Amino acid sequence: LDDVSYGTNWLAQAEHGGFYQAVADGTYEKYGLKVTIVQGGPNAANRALLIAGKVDFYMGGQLGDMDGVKSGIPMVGVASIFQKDPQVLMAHPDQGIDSFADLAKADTIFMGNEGYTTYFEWMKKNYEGFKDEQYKPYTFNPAPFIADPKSAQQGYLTSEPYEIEKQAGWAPKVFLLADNGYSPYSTEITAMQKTIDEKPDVVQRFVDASIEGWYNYLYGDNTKANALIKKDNPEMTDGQIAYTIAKLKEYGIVVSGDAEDKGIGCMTDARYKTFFDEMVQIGVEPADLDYKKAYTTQFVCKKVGMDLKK
Amino acid sequence: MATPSSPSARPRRPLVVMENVSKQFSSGTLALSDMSLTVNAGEFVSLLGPSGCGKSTALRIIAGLGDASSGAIDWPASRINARGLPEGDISFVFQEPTLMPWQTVFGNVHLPLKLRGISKSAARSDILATLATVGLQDFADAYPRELSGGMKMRVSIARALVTKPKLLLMDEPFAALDEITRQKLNDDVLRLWHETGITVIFVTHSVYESAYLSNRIVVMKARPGRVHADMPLVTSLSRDAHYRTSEDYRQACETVSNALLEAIGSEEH
Amino acid sequence: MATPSSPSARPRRPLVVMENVSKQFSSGTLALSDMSLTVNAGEFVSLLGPSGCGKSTALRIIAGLGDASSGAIDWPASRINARGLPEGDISFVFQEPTLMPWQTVFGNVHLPLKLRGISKSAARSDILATLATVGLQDFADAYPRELSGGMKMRVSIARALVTKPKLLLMDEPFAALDEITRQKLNDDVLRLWHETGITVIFVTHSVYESAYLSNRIVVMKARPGRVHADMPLVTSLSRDAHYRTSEDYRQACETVSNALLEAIGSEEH
Amino acid sequence: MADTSRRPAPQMPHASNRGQKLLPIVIPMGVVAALILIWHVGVIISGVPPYILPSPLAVAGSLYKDWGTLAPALWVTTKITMASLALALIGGVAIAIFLVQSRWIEMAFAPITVILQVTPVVAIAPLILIYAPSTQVALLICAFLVAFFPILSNMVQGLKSVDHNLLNLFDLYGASRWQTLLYLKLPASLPYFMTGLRIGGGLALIAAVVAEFAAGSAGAGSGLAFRLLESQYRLNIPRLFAALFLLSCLGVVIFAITSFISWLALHRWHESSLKREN
Amino acid sequence: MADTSRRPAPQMPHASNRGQKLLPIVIPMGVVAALILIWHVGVIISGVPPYILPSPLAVAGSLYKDWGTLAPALWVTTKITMASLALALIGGVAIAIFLVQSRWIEMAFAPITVILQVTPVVAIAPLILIYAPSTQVALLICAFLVAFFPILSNMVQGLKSVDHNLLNLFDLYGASRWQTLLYLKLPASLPYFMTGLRIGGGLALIAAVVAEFAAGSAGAGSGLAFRLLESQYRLNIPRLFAALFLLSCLGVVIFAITSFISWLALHRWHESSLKREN
Ligand SMILES: Nc1ncnc2c1ncn2[C@@H]1O[C@H](COP(=O)(O)OP(=O)(O)OP(=O)(O)O)[C@@H](O)[C@H]1O
Ligand SMILES: Nc1ncnc2c1ncn2[C@@H]1O[C@H](COP(=O)(O)OP(=O)(O)OP(=O)(O)O)[C@@H](O)[C@H]1O
Ligand SMILES: [Mg+2]
Ligand SMILES: [Mg+2]
Repeated sequence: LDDVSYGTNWLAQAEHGGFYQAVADGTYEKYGLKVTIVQGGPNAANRALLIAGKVDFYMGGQLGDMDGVKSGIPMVGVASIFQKDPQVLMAHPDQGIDSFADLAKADTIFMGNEGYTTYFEWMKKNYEGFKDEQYKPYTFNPAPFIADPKSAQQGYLTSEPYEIEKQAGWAPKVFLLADNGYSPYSTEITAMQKTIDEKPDVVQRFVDASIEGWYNYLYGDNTKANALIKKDNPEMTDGQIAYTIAKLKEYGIVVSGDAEDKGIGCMTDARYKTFFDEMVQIGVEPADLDYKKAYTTQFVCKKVGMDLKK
Repeated sequence: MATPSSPSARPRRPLVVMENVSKQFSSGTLALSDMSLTVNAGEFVSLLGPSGCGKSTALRIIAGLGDASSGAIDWPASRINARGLPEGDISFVFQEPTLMPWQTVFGNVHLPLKLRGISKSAARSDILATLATVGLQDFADAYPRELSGGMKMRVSIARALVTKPKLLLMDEPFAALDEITRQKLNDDVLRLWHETGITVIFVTHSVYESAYLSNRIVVMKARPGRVHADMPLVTSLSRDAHYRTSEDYRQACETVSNALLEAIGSEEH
Repeated sequence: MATPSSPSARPRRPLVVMENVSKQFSSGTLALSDMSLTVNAGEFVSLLGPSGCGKSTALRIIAGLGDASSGAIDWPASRINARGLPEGDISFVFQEPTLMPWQTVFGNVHLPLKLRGISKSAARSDILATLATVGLQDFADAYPRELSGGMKMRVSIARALVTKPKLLLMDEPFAALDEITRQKLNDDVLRLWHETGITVIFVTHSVYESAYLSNRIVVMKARPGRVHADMPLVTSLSRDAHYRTSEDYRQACETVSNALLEAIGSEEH
Repeated sequence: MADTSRRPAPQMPHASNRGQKLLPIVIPMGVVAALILIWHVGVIISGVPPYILPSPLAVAGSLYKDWGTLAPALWVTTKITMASLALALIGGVAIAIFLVQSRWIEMAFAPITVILQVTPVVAIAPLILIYAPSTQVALLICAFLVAFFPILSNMVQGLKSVDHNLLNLFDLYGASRWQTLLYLKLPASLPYFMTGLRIGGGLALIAAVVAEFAAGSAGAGSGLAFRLLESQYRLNIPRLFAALFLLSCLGVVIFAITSFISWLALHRWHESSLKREN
Repeated sequence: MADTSRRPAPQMPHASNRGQKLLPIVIPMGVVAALILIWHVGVIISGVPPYILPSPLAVAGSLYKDWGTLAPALWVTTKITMASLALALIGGVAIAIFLVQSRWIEMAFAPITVILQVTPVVAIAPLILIYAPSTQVALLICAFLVAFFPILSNMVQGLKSVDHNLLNLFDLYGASRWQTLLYLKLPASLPYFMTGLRIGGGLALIAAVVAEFAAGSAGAGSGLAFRLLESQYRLNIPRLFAALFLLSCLGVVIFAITSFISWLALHRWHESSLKREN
């Protein structure tokens, strides 16, 4: 067995379900891999660990990989489990904010740093009325948003809306950025170029096994994976897991677009370029960036595991 | 108990009365035990006694610094303020110089005046004059750390004198001074006492000094501290260089010495 | 310059030589100017002079504390160590008690022994004996803050004596003590000197004390400090109570007093 | 107009000593209890929703209910705090001793300690994580960086504030550098050190929290900081406040202990802990 | 075996005074320069990739290239630091004075200050954000919470360490509470205050950074902390180090200024800043 470690971007949760599934049901072992999942978390530095070679794969995103190329870091996305980034913006239901564009009417938008420097730039370029004054930092505590009806807040499709509804008793309006034009690849498997060059078969096996894991997780028996998730993250509840899986399916986060016919994880040059061009347009990435170094399609779109989808 | 001469004829009113004052420190040391002492207005009382007998403690209690464990301090003829001290001016020369290290000599002497709201410039001439009395006119701008031991003590004396107090408490003020300076300051204090009629309580180890300066000498006994002998000292001679060679003076010295020897002897054996 | 008697007949070898030592503090004060002084082994030298004339400064420079601005200190007969001090024991009684407030009296006296690696228990009897000499046997466990001014000074004296030093520097050690204790300690130091042949440099303001104790008296002049008179004091009498009433003593006192008056007079006018 | 008056001695100064001994515990508890009451009443009157500011009752409930997760987290945080305090003490004192060896050394190295101090831990945590052999070590390094400076600063000031006369005394008796340090400089700087300790104790706790934020591991072995962030993320505000409450308690306990140590070390001799008797 | 020796006086102690004056600036600069050189050589020899540890040259390049964004951020951070230091000074000293008024007050309120101190700012920042009238105010509150405690602690210890003899003197002369505070307690506690100031200076900078993390402003008005996180997120490691470098510089400058103030206030009289002359 080859030892492989995979650093995620958050605590164990259903959004990582496929990977846990592959660990739990022996798919990785079947592919000759012994996989350790390194949980992320608030402020966790798993990306730095990837760069330093302390983990083999990391749950990256398209923008991050392109930033890597810009900084001369040979990070390469080899698969994108999520076709749509689950990033959302939420608003209070009774404030007359009915479309994404209406968010410009909010007095305040609570966003993390990343959001502010990326999709908020994009929003300012592509929609009318967004301005810097709206930004306030989001520290992963939704209370200020709940307290201020004239505010909006970033969130993760599968998390914040659920918590807010549970706690505050009302369901926020949810706008998926991906459905409104901002759609980077997300929940990628990112590796260093060195790994790809030296152990392409390990990469291929990890990608394939993970994809299988995801099909099994979404469409098969995922109890063992959920048990593993709850073991890694004792706070996780069944309700939350069920909600997440439902939302993943409802919004086609994992299976939509290219993934429908080429399999989970699929990335295409055309779509990659589309997003890159958007970023160039809003000034986040330089036009002369050799963005093709940030990903490779050699490991995906091979219809692996599609037969598992029932 | 020997008295060198009969008590002074003119009646004096008591200024401060210590009544059966005892002082036990929290460490357990009984510094004073049932000490009673009445000091009359206008007296110059010297307090003598073996080292550690409680002289400083007694002085501090009179000044209202540190409460007595039992007994009381009375100021029969004075209106007393919230702190239990008489209105009007008390000055204290502590046994240690007790200067503020962050102030110059001038600033240190200015302190009691500053506390009364007198500005530096208004007090300037007074302060400089007092500094001249103690021979420190050239050191007004020096900091305490730049002074010798005797000079520090002289700053402390200047600080006590600058307010022209009505009651002057001095705890071995001249011990660190050379004899010439000491005699000069002896005479200065004596002149002040004569001219202004202030009351002085003066702790010293020098029998000669006490006999030269005071009109009453109190000798204390140690552990626990209490009054051993209380001797008025009356002489018709004026206190000057001649007095030091007079028979009155010699006799006074002898009496005090004997009382002191008694106080210590009765203690040690 | 008067000498009360001819210099001692038996030749002495110089222990320490101050050669044209000047000391200017960074504040600008010239404390010593071209001071030269040779102290022979086995001498008991008293240093007198007006307050602030540089006695303490001179003592400190001899002890290697604070460098001279110019001039040099020689130890002609001693092997000196890295710090420029002779091997063997020097003790210093500073003008201020200089006790460690966090140590008891016992701990403070123990210090110089501790620095030589002698443990508390090994030093115990020596320390208690020395404390008894200064009359503090009952206060071994007290902290400095619980002592009177004189008691603190006595602790400092005990600390200096406990090492049985070969050279003893004392800066007004007895100024804060009552006369009886002072005389007792005078005699103790004198006995020590006689019995062990140590060298003593002794700063005092008391002409009587200097005349009683020393076999050489140096009178300093002030601002800048330098030697004004250097007087050997030879007498055939042994130093005891009788000596104090002797003509030799009276004469010595007078000579010293005159020298002192001269030193101060020439200064002030 | 003479007005006879006397200042009587206070009666029985040592009476009711037993009761007095407990006051330093009873009074702060009372004040804290009062604060909690105000909080409670405030929440009820203002009607602020529990997900913004829960009532003390809700917090107590969460404390009880989640004790199973909070207690181990508290224990983890306590351990990190103690370890980082110990590190900060050793490091702070050692560096301080090194710095005061000479003016040159101080000039040369003081800026480096400042740089260590002001560099935001969150920013260099990834670097530390990469090079530290284990997360635990990385955590301790982070915590140390946060907590050592106050101890260092106080210690430097304390070591430099030694009475020059006593230094002379030690010089005179030929004390070695080491003896002067051990018998003079260290005891003399105790009042400063104790202040540093009191600051350092609180800061070590913060350091443990910050370190966990910055370099913390998740899951079973995580401390209060992580529980806190997690509760916040899950909008479990009562539990967030329960975690905050535990942190505060830990802080107060550390403060009480350090204050007590300080009292023990100083009450026999230093002005700051002495009753004025004369 | 006598061995004649002499201890000559040092020659010309006041010579080359001009050169000496500059040493406190030259030496630390030299040391920092040496460190940078070691860093540079280390990077080259070890071949560590620039995205883990950039060479000083790359950082300098970024500093030059991104000066346009970094300079305003530096200015913002400087302003917040100064404001929070000022707040911490005023607050710390005022609370310290309040606390030492009586043993009761100290017992009752010291725990509250500790609670304020140990409560992690990141955790209560949202609450502060909700109730503070503006982000700017929230920021200052956060920064204050981080920075005030060392100043408070040092000040309390300083105020309590006043020589009892001097207190007696002031009592004797009938000084009012206010006078005793102004003329005795405050000057006497300067050495402690100055230590607090030096710690507080560094901590105010950290506080500004933490506050910006927790409650910060964005965009044009954002400080170094934001730029730092942004660089980290965007993997622009040289710029991250450039921001760190600016933070360090700011910290060292603050330290130098506070040290100089401390020297100004103490060099005439306090042991810690005095040359030993006797
Ligand atoms: N703060 C204190 N705590 C405990 N004991 C003390 C304190 N201050 C003084 N004492 C004790 O009280 C006694 C009297 O002390 P005091 O200072 O009054 O003596 P004194 O007569 O002034 O002596 P001296 O002539 O040496 O100055 C001494 O035995 C001393 O040990
Ligand atoms: N640290 C210092 N800085 C500046 N000047 C000083 C310092 N120490 C002493 N002096 C000055 O040096 C002179 C001599 O001081 P020194 O202490 O030697 O006098 P002294 O003869 O011992 O006096 P005393 O009998 O009063 O103790 C004094 O004028 C004093 O002001
Ligand atoms: Mg006394
Ligand atoms: Mg002197």
